[in-house]
Amino acid sequence: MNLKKVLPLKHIVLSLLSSALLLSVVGLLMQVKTDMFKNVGTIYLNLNMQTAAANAVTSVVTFFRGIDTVGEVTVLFLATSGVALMLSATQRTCDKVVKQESFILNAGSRLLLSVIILFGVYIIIHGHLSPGGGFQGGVVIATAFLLLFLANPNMKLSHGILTLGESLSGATYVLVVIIGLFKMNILLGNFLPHPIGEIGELISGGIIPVVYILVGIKVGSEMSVIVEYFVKEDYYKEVCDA
Amino acid sequence: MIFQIILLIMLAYVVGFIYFGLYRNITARIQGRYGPTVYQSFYDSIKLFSKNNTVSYGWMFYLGPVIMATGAVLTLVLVPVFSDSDFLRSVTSQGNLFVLLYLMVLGPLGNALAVGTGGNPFGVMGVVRGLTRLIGLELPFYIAVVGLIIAANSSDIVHIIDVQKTAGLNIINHPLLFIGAMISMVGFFGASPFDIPGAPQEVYSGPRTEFSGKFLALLMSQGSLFAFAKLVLIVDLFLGGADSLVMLVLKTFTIFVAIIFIGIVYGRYKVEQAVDFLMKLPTLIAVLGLARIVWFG
Amino acid sequence: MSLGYYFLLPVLFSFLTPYFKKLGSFTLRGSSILLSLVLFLQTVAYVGVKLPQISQFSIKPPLGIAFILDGYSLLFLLIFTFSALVVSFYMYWFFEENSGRDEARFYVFFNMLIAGSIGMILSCDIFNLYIFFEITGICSYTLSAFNKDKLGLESGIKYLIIGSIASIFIVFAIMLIYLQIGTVNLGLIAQRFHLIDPKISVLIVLMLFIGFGAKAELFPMNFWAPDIYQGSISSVNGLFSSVVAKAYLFVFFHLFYLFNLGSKYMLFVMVIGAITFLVSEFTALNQTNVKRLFAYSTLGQLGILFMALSTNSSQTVSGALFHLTSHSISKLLIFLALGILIHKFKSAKIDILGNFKSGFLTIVLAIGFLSILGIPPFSGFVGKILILKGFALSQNYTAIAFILLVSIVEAIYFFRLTAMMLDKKRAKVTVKVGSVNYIILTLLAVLIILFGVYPSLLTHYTDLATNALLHPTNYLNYALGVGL
Amino acid sequence: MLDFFNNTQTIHMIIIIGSMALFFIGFYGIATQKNLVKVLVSFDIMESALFLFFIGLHYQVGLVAPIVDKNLKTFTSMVDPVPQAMILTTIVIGLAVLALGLSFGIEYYKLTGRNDISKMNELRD
Amino acid sequence: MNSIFLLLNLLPILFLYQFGGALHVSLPLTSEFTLSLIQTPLGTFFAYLSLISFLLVTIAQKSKKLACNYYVLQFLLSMAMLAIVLAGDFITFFIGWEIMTWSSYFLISKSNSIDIKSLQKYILFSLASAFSLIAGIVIAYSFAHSFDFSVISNSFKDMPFNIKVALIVLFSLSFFTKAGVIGLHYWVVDTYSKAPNLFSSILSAVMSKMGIYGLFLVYGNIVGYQELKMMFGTILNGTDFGYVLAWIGVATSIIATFKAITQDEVKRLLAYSSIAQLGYIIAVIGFGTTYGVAGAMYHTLIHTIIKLLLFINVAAIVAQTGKNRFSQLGGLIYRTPVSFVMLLIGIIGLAGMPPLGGFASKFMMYNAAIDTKFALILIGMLFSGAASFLYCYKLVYGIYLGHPTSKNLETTKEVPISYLIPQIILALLLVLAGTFPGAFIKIINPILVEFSLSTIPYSGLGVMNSAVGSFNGFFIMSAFVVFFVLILLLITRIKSKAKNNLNRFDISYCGEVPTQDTSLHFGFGFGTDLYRIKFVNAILKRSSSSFYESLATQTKKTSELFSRMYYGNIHNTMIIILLFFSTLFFIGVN
Repeated sequence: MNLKKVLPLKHIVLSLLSSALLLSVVGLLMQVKTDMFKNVGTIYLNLNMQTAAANAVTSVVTFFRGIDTVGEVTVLFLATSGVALMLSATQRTCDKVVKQESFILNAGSRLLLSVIILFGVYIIIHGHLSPGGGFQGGVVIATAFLLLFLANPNMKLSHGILTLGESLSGATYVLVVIIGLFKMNILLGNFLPHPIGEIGELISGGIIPVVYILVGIKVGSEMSVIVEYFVKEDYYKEVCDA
Repeated sequence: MIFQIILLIMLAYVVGFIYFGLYRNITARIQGRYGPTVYQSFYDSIKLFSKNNTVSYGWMFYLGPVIMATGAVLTLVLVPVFSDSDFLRSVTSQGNLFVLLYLMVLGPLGNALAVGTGGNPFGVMGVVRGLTRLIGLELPFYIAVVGLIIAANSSDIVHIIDVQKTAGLNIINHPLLFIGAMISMVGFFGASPFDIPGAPQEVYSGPRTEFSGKFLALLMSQGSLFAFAKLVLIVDLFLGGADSLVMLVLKTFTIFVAIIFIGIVYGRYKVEQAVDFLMKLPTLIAVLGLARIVWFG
Repeated sequence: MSLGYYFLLPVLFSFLTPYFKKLGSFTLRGSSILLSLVLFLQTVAYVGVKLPQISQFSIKPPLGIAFILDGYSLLFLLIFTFSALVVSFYMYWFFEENSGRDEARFYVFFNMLIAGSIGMILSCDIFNLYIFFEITGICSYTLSAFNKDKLGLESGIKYLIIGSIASIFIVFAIMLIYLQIGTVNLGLIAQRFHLIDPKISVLIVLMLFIGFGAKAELFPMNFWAPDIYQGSISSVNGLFSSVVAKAYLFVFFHLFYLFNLGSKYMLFVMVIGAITFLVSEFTALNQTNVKRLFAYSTLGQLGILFMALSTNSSQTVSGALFHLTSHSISKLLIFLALGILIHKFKSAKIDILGNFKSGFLTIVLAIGFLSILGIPPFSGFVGKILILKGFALSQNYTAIAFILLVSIVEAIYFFRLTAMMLDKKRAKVTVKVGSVNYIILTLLAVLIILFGVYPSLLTHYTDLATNALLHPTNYLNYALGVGL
Repeated sequence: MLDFFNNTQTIHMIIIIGSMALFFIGFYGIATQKNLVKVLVSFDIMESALFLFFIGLHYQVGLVAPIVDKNLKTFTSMVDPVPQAMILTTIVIGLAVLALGLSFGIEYYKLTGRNDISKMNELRD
Repeated sequence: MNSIFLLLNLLPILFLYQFGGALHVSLPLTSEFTLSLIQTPLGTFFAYLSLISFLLVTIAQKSKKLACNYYVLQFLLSMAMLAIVLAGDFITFFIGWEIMTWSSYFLISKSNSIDIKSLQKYILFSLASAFSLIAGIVIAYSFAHSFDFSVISNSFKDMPFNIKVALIVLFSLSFFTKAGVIGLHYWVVDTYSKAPNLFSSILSAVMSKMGIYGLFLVYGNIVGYQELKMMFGTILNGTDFGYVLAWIGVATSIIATFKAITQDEVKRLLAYSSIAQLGYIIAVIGFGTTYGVAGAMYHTLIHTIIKLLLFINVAAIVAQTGKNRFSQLGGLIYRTPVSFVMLLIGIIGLAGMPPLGGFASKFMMYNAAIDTKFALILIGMLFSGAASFLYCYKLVYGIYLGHPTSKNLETTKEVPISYLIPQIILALLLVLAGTFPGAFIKIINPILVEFSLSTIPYSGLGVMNSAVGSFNGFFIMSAFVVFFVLILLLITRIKSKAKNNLNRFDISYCGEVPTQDTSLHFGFGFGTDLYRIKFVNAILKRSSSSFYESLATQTKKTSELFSRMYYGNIHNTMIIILLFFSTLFFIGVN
């Protein structure tokens, strides 16, 4: 009898340690007083009338902490590049075509595609008005392509268009940031007229919806690329192994 | 001065050879032989000077004995012979005890070079033995000399002699040093148990193997000069020097006889035994004497 | 001229890279060099300008995020942009020799690595800093896996795992900070940090320590570091050693002094630094792979820097910053020169690399080695003596003895390498150095000597940096938006 | 009974306990699991726990989402939008790292057929 | 190339001469460091010593085809040494010291016989020396707040006692390593013997003297002999400190002498001899008396001359024959007679025999020991001196005397003139130093004033005065020459038929007739029988190498132990990080 298997000492010790840590951290956090200082968020809420975006989270994401979002988009872009770097080379070498799985599945998914994309676009465009925004919408768009891939393994995305969308939206986003410097003497300044209409209307909030649309395009194309690579990875593995 | 030097050399030459003859004679008598006459060595040297030289190995072989003789002569003139006279005082004052200590080695070095040039294995063997012996042999003597220098606070021999006039003879004041120095002296005179370099029974003549004719004569002559100089030095250091020729001969002869008697009694050490021995008892004795001077003087 | 360009221009470049790629590899390489050159020139233009400089995003701090350039970050900015410039020239040669690599993506990650590192040192908002931390991280993971062979991927995975742990701790810390202080602006955090519950503050500091310490390769958390160096290409090693590690170190001490932690923490960091130094230098002795060897050497030097920077004495800190600069240059030189050799021999084993024959490479490598060892008249000496002098002034003889003793261990392997280079008995293979590399390496070597014989060139900036680090009043004012 | 749960203190307590429990499950996971995918999942669990923790602690009874609409014309008595914005960013970053990690893992698995992180030891002297 | 660097080497000499003791430059390096050069009598002495040595060695290098970088490094080395001896503050000193270290390292590495182990030994000991030096420097700085010699010297009295001791120990360790005190000499022999042959002369003659200069600087200038006396108290007529140092020096001298005797490689013998001779200097350097300083100084000069002479001589022979062992050489006397005479003069000087300079310096040192009543020290020195005759003879015999051991030795030609010129100059210097020892008193007196010691009375060029006796070098030399000539004349007057050009096989050889194949070069390996003497055996069988080897092994083991941690298991690394976090958490929070 293997004693090590019966008594996985490492696991026991680590679980005990985790529990001990859990208890003490919880004990510590219970004492936390959260209202010592006024949160910066409340100030943002007060300022939010000026930005004229109905969704305060959106104005924080795209405007008050807008550079975070630039970074975030960059992170996603880098991850996509990384995934592409890792997975693209092997996929090119294995270029077989497999049999169509099912016509109904294919047709149904195509039917659903437009609906899902439309929904994604709606989420993106209404990012400054309702919950949602560029990221969320982008991911929704990517799920449409996921569906497509699941239905039709031979499906291929046009990388040219995706890259174009991705690059242009990204570059425009950066340009928007820089234009702020020239127009408002502050980077990412809200140089577009705002509030143009009532808060809660579609065209309001200056650059905020513009930024979110750009983000949406970028995230949508990037996530689609990621999805394609991962889905196809699995698929090609099976094909190549066979 | 030149006259005095010549006189001194002649004196040393004669006395040295006579002592050497006496040495052979006394040894023989103790060993129950008759031995040669006292003047035999003297005659030998004269004879050798006039004999043909059969062998030469180039100029270094030629110069070696000359260097050795030069060292001996230089040593001789730098040792004050008479304590209260101005005899060669202007010469001896140019050197000191340390000069003498090192001059005593210069001569053998010259010889060793000549021997090396000759390339005879036995000669080299003798040289090597002699040099190895030196490690131990000089030690008690050095200690004694250092002790005396520190006691007198001077390395000037004349000063050491002068000190003995007031403070008493060093042999009485520092007997341990004297014993140490005497043991070394036995070796310096090539007497048993330290007669390792020559070692007549084993290597048939040690360093002198290849020498003959005038070179051998020169080596013999310088040997007697050197022996005389060493005796005078011991007399100067321990017996307060000699103020007249008679005293000089008396004192040197006493020392000489003492050395002979020590030498005859013992058999020869091997070289490492000799060094080992010399580093133990004589050194210890001398160091004790020295410690007395340094810490309690 | 705005600080934001340090981040925005590389981002713009990266987004547009697919189109540069289509215009041909020359354009791609050229544009990357141009980008590095522009950023470097911009940094040079900041030299002599009244500091600190600020560049705001969207809204005035403390509400908004801003990039603030003070003396401390200027020094690092100079190092980073200079390293980037040098490496981008070097990569021109590299891709000439190794065609068929995914050049465009490399330049994306390379430029974003620099941009992320610069972002970390410029940002005055800790959450923003975290994002740059992640950008740098992702670029480092991918760059270490860039070879896409077993070793590369292994190092990428390892780096990614460590990076994830670090980022989780940092996120946790940031969340606790926001919960307690209500903001993530560094100025306000610094102002209010001592007011919060000491137990929570310990937890926050601890988590930041683990997060940044693990990335800055401190002792019990640096077992992964040599693997990363071994798995990646040597110009990337140079960047890791002279840019990335330094950026994490920057943040570590920036926060350390902004939060104004007590002497207990200082002693702790000093001890940890000392252990890092000791263990790394001893471990380096046993290496046969040259990349691992210099990875350990980097760890060791970081150990010294941690020891010296945690003293809160301006003398020592100034010396440490000098040493840091000189170490960055030297390590860049060494890794780039080794890159040429590794390319030639297709191996990183010391025994094989020792067979090269090139007077030029021998000289520049020797200069690099001597500089790192702190031997005059090279720049490392000035750094080391300044550090020792600082310790001497605070009468910390233990640290002096420790540094000197371990330095001897360091000397063992450095001079083993030197002796191997000089060994005439080896079967020698002549290595030719291309003109671009010739210029780059000569430039680096000249800089090492220049800073060694005329340290005033650099001490001015290290003194500025020290002042800014230890007395961050101006920085805090800007971060709080006072007087903007 | 419902009143008891409709209390900010109580909600915070539950969230702390729950999220931290989740966090340390992830902690235990990364400490014990050797499969790369499981490790990455553990990281995600830890991150999720943090999101929960952060968002949860900024909820207070009576506050609503920070969005104005026809009924609510001013930005008052709303929850803090900053944590939500931060979490949004962190989620995306987590996603990016996860994707990258998985792609590394896939590629590594293709080359070696292994996904046990404790057996990744080709990088050694 | 050679001529250019010859001129370059000449320049600083002229430069120094031009300034004539008034050189004072300071160059701000940073706001904190200033490089300053000050010409003191002590520094000037060492500066000329090193510069002239370099000049002579460069002359000797004429016949070797050396690359430009060799000369550049050598020139750099000479400049570094100049910086050391003219330094007015510790930073300049240290920079010079380190440049000296690495430039010599690269020069040594240019040798064909060097191996990595020896190079490692050299550089690690040098760096240990440098690091010990820098430790001392910064500790001094922590009290004086300046690197300037004079400031540190002034504030030295106010330092706590343990700091004073620490400073003295650190500085001494550093300089002892350079000078090769026993125990710290592990690198010396390998380095000297494996370095390029001509460069060995620089190593032994000049570089080791930088250690001596450092000791003078620290004991004489920085600490001050008066302060040393006050710090440690007195024993007999000298200081406790001097006594301890003297024993270190004497032990070095004796042990190295015996080690030298047993060597077979020529340069190893010279290396050990160098250690032994520096042992004398170290023995008297701490006395703090006029004659101690003078003796050390004089022996520094003489040893430089002798070792340059001997190493150049040996280098020439090695270059000419390609052999570097006594067992492979021999019988060269009539092939290379000039070299032989030069070596002969060298070893007479080395053995310290009267007509030459070697005696004068030894006399000075012995007198210093008598002055302080350190009798056992003196005996130790005398003993080691006596033993040194063995290796002196071995040196001359093994190379030039006896029989040639191989065919090509019988056809060897005289060494090139460029080797001989420096040797002749040095031999002349040695003869002059022995003939006019009084001239040295003139050189030494300003240095004694610098150390605030009483000066030595000067009474003529030929006379060497001391507290306990004097001798007239001029007289002894002339007497020697006169007697030599007279006896030579006498012996040549005696006509005898001497067969010159005798075949070397015509020797008495136990009745055998030796032939070409008979091995006749006996005695080159003497000294090996010294193992049979208990005392000497005790010295010879011990070696510092076992200590350092075990140190190296321990280091390697530690390294392996630490390497195991970097095994590369990321899973364990994660666990360690988490455990580290937990530990710190529990410690920090509770």
